[in-house]
Amino acid sequence: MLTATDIHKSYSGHEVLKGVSLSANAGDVISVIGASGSGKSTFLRCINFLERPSAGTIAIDGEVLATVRERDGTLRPTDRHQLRRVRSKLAMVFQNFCLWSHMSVLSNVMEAPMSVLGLSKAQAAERAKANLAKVGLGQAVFDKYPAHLSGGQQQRVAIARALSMNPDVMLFDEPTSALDPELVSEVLKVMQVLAEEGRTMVVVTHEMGFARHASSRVLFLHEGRVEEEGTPDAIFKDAKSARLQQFLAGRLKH
Amino acid sequence: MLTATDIHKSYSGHEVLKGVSLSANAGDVISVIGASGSGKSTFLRCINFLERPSAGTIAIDGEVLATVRERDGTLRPTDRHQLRRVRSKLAMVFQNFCLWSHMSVLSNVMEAPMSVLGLSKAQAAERAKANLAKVGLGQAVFDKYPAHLSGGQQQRVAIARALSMNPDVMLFDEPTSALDPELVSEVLKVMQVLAEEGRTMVVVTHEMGFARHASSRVLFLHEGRVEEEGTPDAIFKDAKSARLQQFLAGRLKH
Amino acid sequence: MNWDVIVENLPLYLEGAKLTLILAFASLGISFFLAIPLAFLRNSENAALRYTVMAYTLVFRGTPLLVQLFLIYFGLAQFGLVRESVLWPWLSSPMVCVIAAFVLNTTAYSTEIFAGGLRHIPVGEIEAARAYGMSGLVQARRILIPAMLTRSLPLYGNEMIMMLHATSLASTVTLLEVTGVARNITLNYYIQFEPYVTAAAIYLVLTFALVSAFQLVQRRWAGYLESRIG
Amino acid sequence: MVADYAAAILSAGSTTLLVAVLSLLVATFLGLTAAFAKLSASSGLRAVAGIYTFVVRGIPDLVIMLLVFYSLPALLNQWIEMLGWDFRVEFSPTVAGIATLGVIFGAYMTETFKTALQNIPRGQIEAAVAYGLTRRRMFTHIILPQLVRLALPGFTNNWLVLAKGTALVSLIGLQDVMFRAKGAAEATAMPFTFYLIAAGFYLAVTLVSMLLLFLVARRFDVGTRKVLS
Amino acid sequence: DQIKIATDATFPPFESVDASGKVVGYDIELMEAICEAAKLDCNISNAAWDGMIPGLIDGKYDALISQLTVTDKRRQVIAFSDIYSHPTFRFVAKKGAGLDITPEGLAGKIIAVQTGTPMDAYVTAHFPQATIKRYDSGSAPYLELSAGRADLHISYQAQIIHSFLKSDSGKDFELVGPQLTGKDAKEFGEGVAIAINKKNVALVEEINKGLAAVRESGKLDALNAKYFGE
Ligand SMILES: Nc1ncnc2c1ncn2[C@@H]1O[C@H](COP(=O)(O)OP(=O)(O)OP(=O)(O)O)[C@@H](O)[C@H]1O
Ligand SMILES: Nc1ncnc2c1ncn2[C@@H]1O[C@H](COP(=O)(O)OP(=O)(O)OP(=O)(O)O)[C@@H](O)[C@H]1O
Ligand SMILES: [Mg+2]
Ligand SMILES: [Mg+2]
Repeated sequence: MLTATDIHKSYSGHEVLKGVSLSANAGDVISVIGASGSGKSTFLRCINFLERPSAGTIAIDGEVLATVRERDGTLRPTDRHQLRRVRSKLAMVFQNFCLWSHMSVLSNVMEAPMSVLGLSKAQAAERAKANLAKVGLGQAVFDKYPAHLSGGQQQRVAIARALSMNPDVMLFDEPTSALDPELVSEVLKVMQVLAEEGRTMVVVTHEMGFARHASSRVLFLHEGRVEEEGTPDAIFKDAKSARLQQFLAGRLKH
Repeated sequence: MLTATDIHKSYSGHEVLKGVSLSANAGDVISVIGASGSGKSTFLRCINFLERPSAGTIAIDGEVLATVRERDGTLRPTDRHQLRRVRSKLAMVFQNFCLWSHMSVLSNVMEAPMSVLGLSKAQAAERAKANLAKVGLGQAVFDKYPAHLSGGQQQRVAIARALSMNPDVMLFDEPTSALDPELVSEVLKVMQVLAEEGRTMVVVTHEMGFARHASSRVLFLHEGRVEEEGTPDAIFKDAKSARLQQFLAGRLKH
Repeated sequence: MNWDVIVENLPLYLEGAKLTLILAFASLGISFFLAIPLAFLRNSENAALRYTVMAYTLVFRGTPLLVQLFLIYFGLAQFGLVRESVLWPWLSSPMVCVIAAFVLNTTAYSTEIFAGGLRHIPVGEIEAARAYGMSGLVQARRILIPAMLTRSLPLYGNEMIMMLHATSLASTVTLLEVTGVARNITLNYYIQFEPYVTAAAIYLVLTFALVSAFQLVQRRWAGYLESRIG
Repeated sequence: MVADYAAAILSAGSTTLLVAVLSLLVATFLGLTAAFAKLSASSGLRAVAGIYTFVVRGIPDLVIMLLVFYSLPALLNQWIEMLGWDFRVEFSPTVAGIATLGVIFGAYMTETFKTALQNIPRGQIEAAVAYGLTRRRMFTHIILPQLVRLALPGFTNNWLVLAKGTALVSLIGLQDVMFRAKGAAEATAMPFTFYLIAAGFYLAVTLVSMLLLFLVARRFDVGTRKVLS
Repeated sequence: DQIKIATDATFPPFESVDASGKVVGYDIELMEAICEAAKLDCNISNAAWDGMIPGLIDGKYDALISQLTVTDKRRQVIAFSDIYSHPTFRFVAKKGAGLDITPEGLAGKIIAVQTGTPMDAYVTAHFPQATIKRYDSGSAPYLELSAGRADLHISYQAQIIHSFLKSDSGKDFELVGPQLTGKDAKEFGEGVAIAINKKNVALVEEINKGLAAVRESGKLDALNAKYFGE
């Protein structure tokens, strides 16, 4: 469904990703873990071209995104329409929610389906309400503005916004790390439900509980490389590399 | 050395402190613990009249602070000079450090001894350097501005600033709660050293480890009252009130 | 092109530039010391004081400087009482009137800028000063005023540039600063391009010098506000 | 007679307001253009916009006005004559006034809009990119509404300064409030009276604008939260 | 084509702005009569004094009527119509000031004049020891005179009498010194005429024709009587 092959990325000479690959089939939930600065976010952002990688290919449903190398060494997508189509199939959920602050909750969820997928207002509203219900938000919040919601509610709206694109793959970048500890669980619960529903998801996370219990595969990134990859059991019970063992030991102490 | 007797405080009709007393002898380290909103900060701020209590007396070294009741029901100190003298004996360390951001580290520590105690520039500098050394900060930070230091360094500067007043009693209001977990320990270490040196300290804290191991007495506040008071052992191993047991149970789970 | 005329009159421009600088710095210098106490009154707990200062800044920020200048220079002379008063020897001088108008105007702006800076000082820093037993005067002198001024620097820098430019209005009441010199040349030589372009160039140079000096000050005194960690 | 002159002064208020409003439109347009230029990836555009704001903000308003009204046409006409063409450029005081105030305040607006653009949370724009919104849709639906809210305080301030700045147009002979006040002051030898009337007019414009813009700001503040102290 | 004619309407009774903002006065009526006689479509507008002659040179205006005296310096850059009047110039000062109108007598005295006028040129040349204050408008010197900021003002005798001495604010003032004309000092020029762009020879002729017609028809005498007759 989604394959990213040998992604490289440099920031002004410094190589942050040194060839990271990932392939997700329908229904896969892939957790990406790793120390801060290991390149997790950069990798995720390269997948939908929020950052331009310096090498590698992205394919979705077998369609390879056409790119050309720019003079500054980055890959530029050549076909705007293809890029938009691909992006609309990859719905991203951000760490800081990034809801549009001047729009009500309902408008936030309706905006992209209307303007990108071309849904009518009524269709978009129907879909938005269904998805808000799925993340546990009712009528009461429809007309509120993001700033008037708790962090957990905001992140659930952001998930509903992503769901409303009917995406092939959902990308999560540390969706709970900007939340107060009490609010983390409400978002994790929603994600767990999505995982059980068979959604294809790529999740960058620091929540080892989620990685362990909800994902089908785990990628451990270290200094821009996939250091280890496997089932949750293989990763958490049977870590091979010294780095992963060290990382897990540090993590679990917390 | 310091006695606060039957301190009351209301905010627009709502009584936040309902008669809290505390007496600290030379060398005492008193930890004040309690749930959020129980009135710990308010009590500490009443001690040096950053808030005006509605009733009660503060005495330091046997000298009672003269006050008069205002029309709005608060106590106003009648003698400015006495108030200033008392405050200079009670050095406060704030949760958010509250260093003067337009002054270098050295100036921050030298300022009050010069302008309040009347030390010469040379004397103040000497004292400042000694106290900065005591909290583990060397020459390298002297000319930096607070904004260019880590939180732990800032709090240590704030402690040095308090120490430089040669105060009779040091007041701490959750000195570590604005710090990242990694930085907490460096500040706690400094406080532990001060406690062992025999400084008189009143410490509002959420760090049960500190309360347990470094203090000579613990006060448990609950809804504006001293619910329980005693040695660390009596409080932590042998809690009497149900409230305290509940508080400790909740706390320790964390 | 008639650049000979300009070259011939360069000494006049120099005199003009001198007057421009005198007017700007005299006005800014006086207003600086008025605006500091006014900024405190602007934030005073006493509502009467607060509103009085607010009314003053509103009126002087709400009307054009040119009107203020004409009111003081031409307007006051309408009243016999003023003309016979002891102040008249002063008020009859265009220099005094111009500086008075400029000071009243820029003080209003500076007061608001400083008052804003004062409000932006973190409460904790003020509480810390109180908690260490500093007297009100010491707090003001050592903590509040330095923090207020450094926080106001960027806006105050703009105000200084605006004031430098506002001096061009002095030409309307016979003072021959840079713009006045340029106007006089147009009147005597019937050319319009060269004199004003020369004036513009002089202002650009003066502004550039002021901005550069200001950046130095900013770096030296307000560096602490930049690049905060976190 | 005082009443006649007072009426004449106030009736010129429409001229003053017209000049002010039209200049505001010019300034807004220039400001937006230059703000985007300053934030663009092209170093050429950035340089042009940078020179524009630097030069305009480095020269007094009055001098710019005299340059535009007197020097610029003089220069252009010399060139035109040299080329042997048979027409001439000239600005009426109204056009020169509007153009100058527009150009001057366009530079101030540039800074206002630039800061506002920079203050739109990057993540919200990234979210729009990530969901595949077209550039135009992103501009009209995500950037513009936030820009309006963020730029409003600075915009308000610029407008207040601009409204007063129109007084300078009297110095190149446009019959605005200030010009009439000057005429009345000199004709009747009662300068205080008539300049005070002019001052009252400008103060009223300021107060009414402040009130209106306060109402507008409240309208656009939906969805923001006051920071609790 | 419409003929664009400019005037500096700060010089009553020759040209000024009435309460409704219209330009009125002797010169305006004269110009209208000339245009009518010469069948010219004229548009008379108010312009700032400092931009008028350069504006004419540049072609912004086709002609100027503003009590402009014909001088050699002006003839170098602009053309003039036939002269239509020979003004008398006088000083005006406070009643009983006892001023001695000689270069030594006026040493240190303040003389107010409109910039760039023949009067300006005259006092500049003949009273080097006096302080000369220059204004952009013809009316401002009177404000200064009644305010006491200036000791003397020099202008057209008719203007002084009709716009100042007859008014309320002029009642404490009187004409002083000798009556001066172009014969007394070359700075005063040959007389007053309409200024026209040098290149526009045709317009000079048309205006001269119109002026002659107005003179012959007795309209000029009627105007003189209306404005200056006793
Ligand atoms: N825009 C940028 N310019 C330069 N370097 C960058 C940029 N963005 C990221 N980096 C660098 O790339 C490396 C990887 O960053 P990335 O954000 O992908 O890490 P991460 O694994 O997501 O870490 P975290 O868990 O802290 O979010 C870091 O060293 C970071 O400093
Ligand atoms: N300025 C104030 N105005 C009104 N109420 C206040 C004010 N300051 C504190 N309170 C109230 O007083 C009560 C006690 O507050 P206080 O800050 O002393 O609690 P605390 O024990 O320090 O809590 P925490 O652990 O969260 O710091 C709270 O209910 C608080 O809402
Ligand atoms: Mg990251
Ligand atoms: Mg507290």
